[in-house]
Amino acid sequence: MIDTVELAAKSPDDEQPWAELGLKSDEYDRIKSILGRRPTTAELAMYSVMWSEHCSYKSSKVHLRQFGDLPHSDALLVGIGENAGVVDVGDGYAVTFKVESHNHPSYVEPYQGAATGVGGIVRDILTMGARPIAVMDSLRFGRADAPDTARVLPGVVAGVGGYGNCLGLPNIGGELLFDDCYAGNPLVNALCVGVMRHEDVRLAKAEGLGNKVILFGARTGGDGIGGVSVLASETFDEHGPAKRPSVQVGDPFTEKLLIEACLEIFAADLVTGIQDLGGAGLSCATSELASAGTGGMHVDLDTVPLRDSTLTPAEILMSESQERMCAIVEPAKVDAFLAVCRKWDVLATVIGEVTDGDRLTVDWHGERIVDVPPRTVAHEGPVYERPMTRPADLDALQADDAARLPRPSTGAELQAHWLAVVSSPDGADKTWVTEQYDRYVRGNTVLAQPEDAGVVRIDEQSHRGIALALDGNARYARLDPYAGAQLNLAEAYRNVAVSGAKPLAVTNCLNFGSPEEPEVMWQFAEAVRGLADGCRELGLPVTGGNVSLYNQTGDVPINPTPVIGVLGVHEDVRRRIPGGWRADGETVLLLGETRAEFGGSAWASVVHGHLGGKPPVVDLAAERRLGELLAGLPGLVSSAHDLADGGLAQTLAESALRYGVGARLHLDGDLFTALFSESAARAVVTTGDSDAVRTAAAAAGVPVTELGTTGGDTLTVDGLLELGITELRAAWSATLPALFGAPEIAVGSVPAGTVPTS
Amino acid sequence: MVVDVVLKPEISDPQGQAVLGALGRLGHGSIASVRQGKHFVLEVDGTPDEAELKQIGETLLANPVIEDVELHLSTD
Amino acid sequence: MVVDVVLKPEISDPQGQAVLGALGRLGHGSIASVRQGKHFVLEVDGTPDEAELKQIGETLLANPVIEDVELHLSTD
Amino acid sequence: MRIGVLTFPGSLDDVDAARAVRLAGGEPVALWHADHDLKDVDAVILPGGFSYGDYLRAGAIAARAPLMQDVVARANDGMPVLGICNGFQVLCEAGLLPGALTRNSHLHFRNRDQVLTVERSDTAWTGDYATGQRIVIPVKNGEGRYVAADADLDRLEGEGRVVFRYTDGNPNGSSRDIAGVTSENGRVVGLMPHPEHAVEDLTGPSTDGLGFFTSVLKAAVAA
Ligand SMILES: Nc1ncnc2c1ncn2[C@@H]1O[C@H](COP(=O)(O)OP(=O)(O)O)[C@@H](O)[C@H]1O
Ligand SMILES: [Mg+2]
Repeated sequence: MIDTVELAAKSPDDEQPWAELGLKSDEYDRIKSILGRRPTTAELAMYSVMWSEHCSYKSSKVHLRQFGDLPHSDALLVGIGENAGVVDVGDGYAVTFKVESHNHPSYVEPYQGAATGVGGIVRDILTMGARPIAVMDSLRFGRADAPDTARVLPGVVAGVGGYGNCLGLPNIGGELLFDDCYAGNPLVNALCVGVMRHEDVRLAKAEGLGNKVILFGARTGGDGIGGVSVLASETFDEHGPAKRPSVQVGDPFTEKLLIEACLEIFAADLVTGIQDLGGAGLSCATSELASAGTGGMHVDLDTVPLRDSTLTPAEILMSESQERMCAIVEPAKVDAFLAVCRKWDVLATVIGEVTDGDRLTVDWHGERIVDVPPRTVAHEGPVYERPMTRPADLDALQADDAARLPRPSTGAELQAHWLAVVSSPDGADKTWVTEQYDRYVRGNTVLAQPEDAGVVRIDEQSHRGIALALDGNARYARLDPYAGAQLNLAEAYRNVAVSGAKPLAVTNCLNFGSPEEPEVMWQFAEAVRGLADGCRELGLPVTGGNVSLYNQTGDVPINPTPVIGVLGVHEDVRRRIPGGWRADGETVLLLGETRAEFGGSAWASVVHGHLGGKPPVVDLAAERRLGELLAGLPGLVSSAHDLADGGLAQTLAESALRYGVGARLHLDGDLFTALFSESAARAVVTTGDSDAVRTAAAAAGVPVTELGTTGGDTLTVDGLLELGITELRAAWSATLPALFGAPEIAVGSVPAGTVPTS
Repeated sequence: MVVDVVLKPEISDPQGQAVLGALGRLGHGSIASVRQGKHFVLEVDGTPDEAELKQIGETLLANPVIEDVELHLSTD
Repeated sequence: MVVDVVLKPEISDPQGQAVLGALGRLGHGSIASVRQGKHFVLEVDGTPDEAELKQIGETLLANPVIEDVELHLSTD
Repeated sequence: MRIGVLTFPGSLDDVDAARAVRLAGGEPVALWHADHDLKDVDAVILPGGFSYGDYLRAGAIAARAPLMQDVVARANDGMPVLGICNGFQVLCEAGLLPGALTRNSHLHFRNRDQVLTVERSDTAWTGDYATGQRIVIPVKNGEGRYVAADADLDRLEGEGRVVFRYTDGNPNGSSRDIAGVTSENGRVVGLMPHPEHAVEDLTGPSTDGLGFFTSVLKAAVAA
């Protein structure tokens, strides 16, 4: 028996499972007062998914407003609120980019969770009217040698690769880091970037009385039902009730067809509004489209093509089946729209139309099962100002200064610590992961991993291009979330700048524990405040992002992990600066100032298993000076590599290993500080004209230290140590293959149905 | 022992869909549906321990979140 | 109809070997060999035409250069 | 010189193949799988990608596309055809080239810059190389392990139909390090690595791949 609007009005006292659906009693009461009656089952399903933390941002909204309040930026064409922000990158080109999490699904089913994470963010970018041109992935796992990491990591990597490769999107970079805090809660953050002409920007709104609502792409099935409210807002607790939420299965082939069909549809100007179906499926797409438009919307649910005929209307509304989109199309253009879909073998169905008035109505078997004001579903959900407290342990943590840890003193000890840092899972060669990703497809990848930033050409004639980096050091954020978020912003900014690009805009994915814990909420608020203040100081807009809360195992939250993405523009990608040393006899210069800063450092973590003290000082003015200097250096320097985790030791090793060119260096002052401090706003460059670089640096106000000269097959520090490149490479490149390289580890990591591998 | 691993019926099977589409284009219109899974043939030394084999099938060869397992023990 | 496709014995099967390796690591030493193949379940409308099904199995579902096919017709 | 680039649903490197043709001085012509129209091209490239998602077997469904019938017919008359990666898989599935491509021995997709040795410089696609020349071009595949029965491999080797071999490491476990093979008449060539990704210094590891596209311009004239 279907629960209709009529029935709901007549049976106000029927019991409803609002609590099981994740609603609080006051939220349920609010729904009743909005509707003036109890909701129908289908309405309850819609409200519960749309008011979940994942869809409504109810705990984070009050903080995220700070991003919207940043000063106006001329580069920003579309700001926060749409599926992804849009930035002007010059010559009439617009770029849209966004990073999003798929953490919990990836823990449950690593391959599909990661794959559908990529699929989801790609649809967000497509929805803006852009052709997706590249992806990146930022990954966190528990200890590298933990058994569950061996279960999760191979599947996640295969899933990121399986989906992105099959879509024909080059993977141009990302992060792979390990820490105990992610053992029961890995992080999978995926970024997609797309490009279009200014005039091609599309928005998600339903306008125009009588316009048709077309659902296209995959059929709707029973997968991922309740994924939003259940998967994304509950903790994995061994002692709680076993939740085996249904997982979504990705079909990258269908998504590839959807991309091509959409781009043809955009080019022929066949849509007035468009929205992808992600979390909360049709509930989200219809209510958001209707809410953003001027009129209402009516949907006839019987017309939705199903994969499983036994689905209830509420399930159809909640289903998160992948690879679906929803478009608003003028009646006269419907035939042309359907013809493009037929060409690409994409199923497309008219399921409703834009109505006058301001209601979203849904019928099923001729009866009305939904009749709601769409804004109350999509945009006027609950908003919480959650209580916050500074973590009780923070003072003690900050007082436990890493500077007091025993330091290496002899050359042999320094060398051992150097090798330990660069061969640690965080510092080691990531090739085992990144070679599972296609970085060449589309033929425009100028730089990809292991470079600091990915660089993609967007115009083959003018050579205009973009640079992107993703960074998210959670150790710093644990020690000080305000500074940590700024340090991550600074690192991503620096990574883009060392490639020779001009930083332009910011996206972010905020991965935190439960917002219902006041200490987590404080960390979250501090990180947002830090990021907003940092963006203000650097003059960059935040174009969008994603929040992932409830990342915890039992009641232990992950370290706060704000992953920050920075987009930059290259007027001519031929002038990009690569990261590795290629030629002998060039002068190695360190730009920036080194202080004794070890709090949250890779050295403290790897050598002592220690996390304490304060993170490095944030000096965004210095970052800006460094960035502006680097932007003027192409032509003068032949390589540039930033300093971050692992300090100079890590950067020197990576620069030398890239092409197997060593260097002879002499470091003044305290050698340990020189090698392992993680002071920000620094980079190493090599040049054949050090006078010119010094002059430019002096003009920019950036300190320069000469470190030595490239060449030879060792990294030699005068009078102290000598590391053979071969030995260094052996240590650096053995780590991940030893942990994950055996074929038997891959067993079971790729499920039965969906194995695009070629 | 033969172990067949198939996606649970509620999980979408893009491979099966693609095969079905190809069959349609090739004129095999009488095929109404296709599901694709994995097929394992295991040879066991000595007498197989049924419980062990079941555990292998259900935990290693399949992911119970999305897949079902069928075991066919044969003694020959 | 059920169609099982396995690699010909002379073609090496790294997937099966990886499963065998994983089983060994997990202490299932009694498993002597593993081969991994594909498993298709086809539903046919009306009365199946055996010759047609055989052709589908042998020419589309398997690549005769490297794979062997077993067809199991069931009418239920 | 008109060089067709065939797009199947799920083809990905078609834009790259077209660019490579253009950089070599040819005219790329887009071909659509569902048409029966080869548009008067002088040669055809089957590009890389995941036609039909590589579901079932890589290349299996695309090999049965309508336009492939025309490609097979023209190839049998001597039109040059190049299959790159997924295109190679399609050619094997279509019976234009011997052998088959299977899951990599390490079970992973692998993308790396690969050294190849050119074993034959007298095919339609390799005329601008020297026999024995080493080239570096990207390889990227999950099902690139070339296999055939031993007797068939012996016969292929005997007939000199191995065009490329992996050198300094075999990225996928291919039998006898075979990276690419040719038809009896040397007009149809298939290989797993991607020459179209090595045509510009800016975006590739080398420009060693350009030779494929310049070679065919001459070979097609000669035909
Ligand atoms: N999961 C990943 N996906 C793609 N690229 C990655 C991934 N992990 C690391 N990389 C790449 O490896 C390189 C080194 O990583 P990392 O040392 O973390 O860089 P950085 O210190 O600049 O943040 C970078 O180019 C990065 O983009
Ligand atoms: Mg960096």
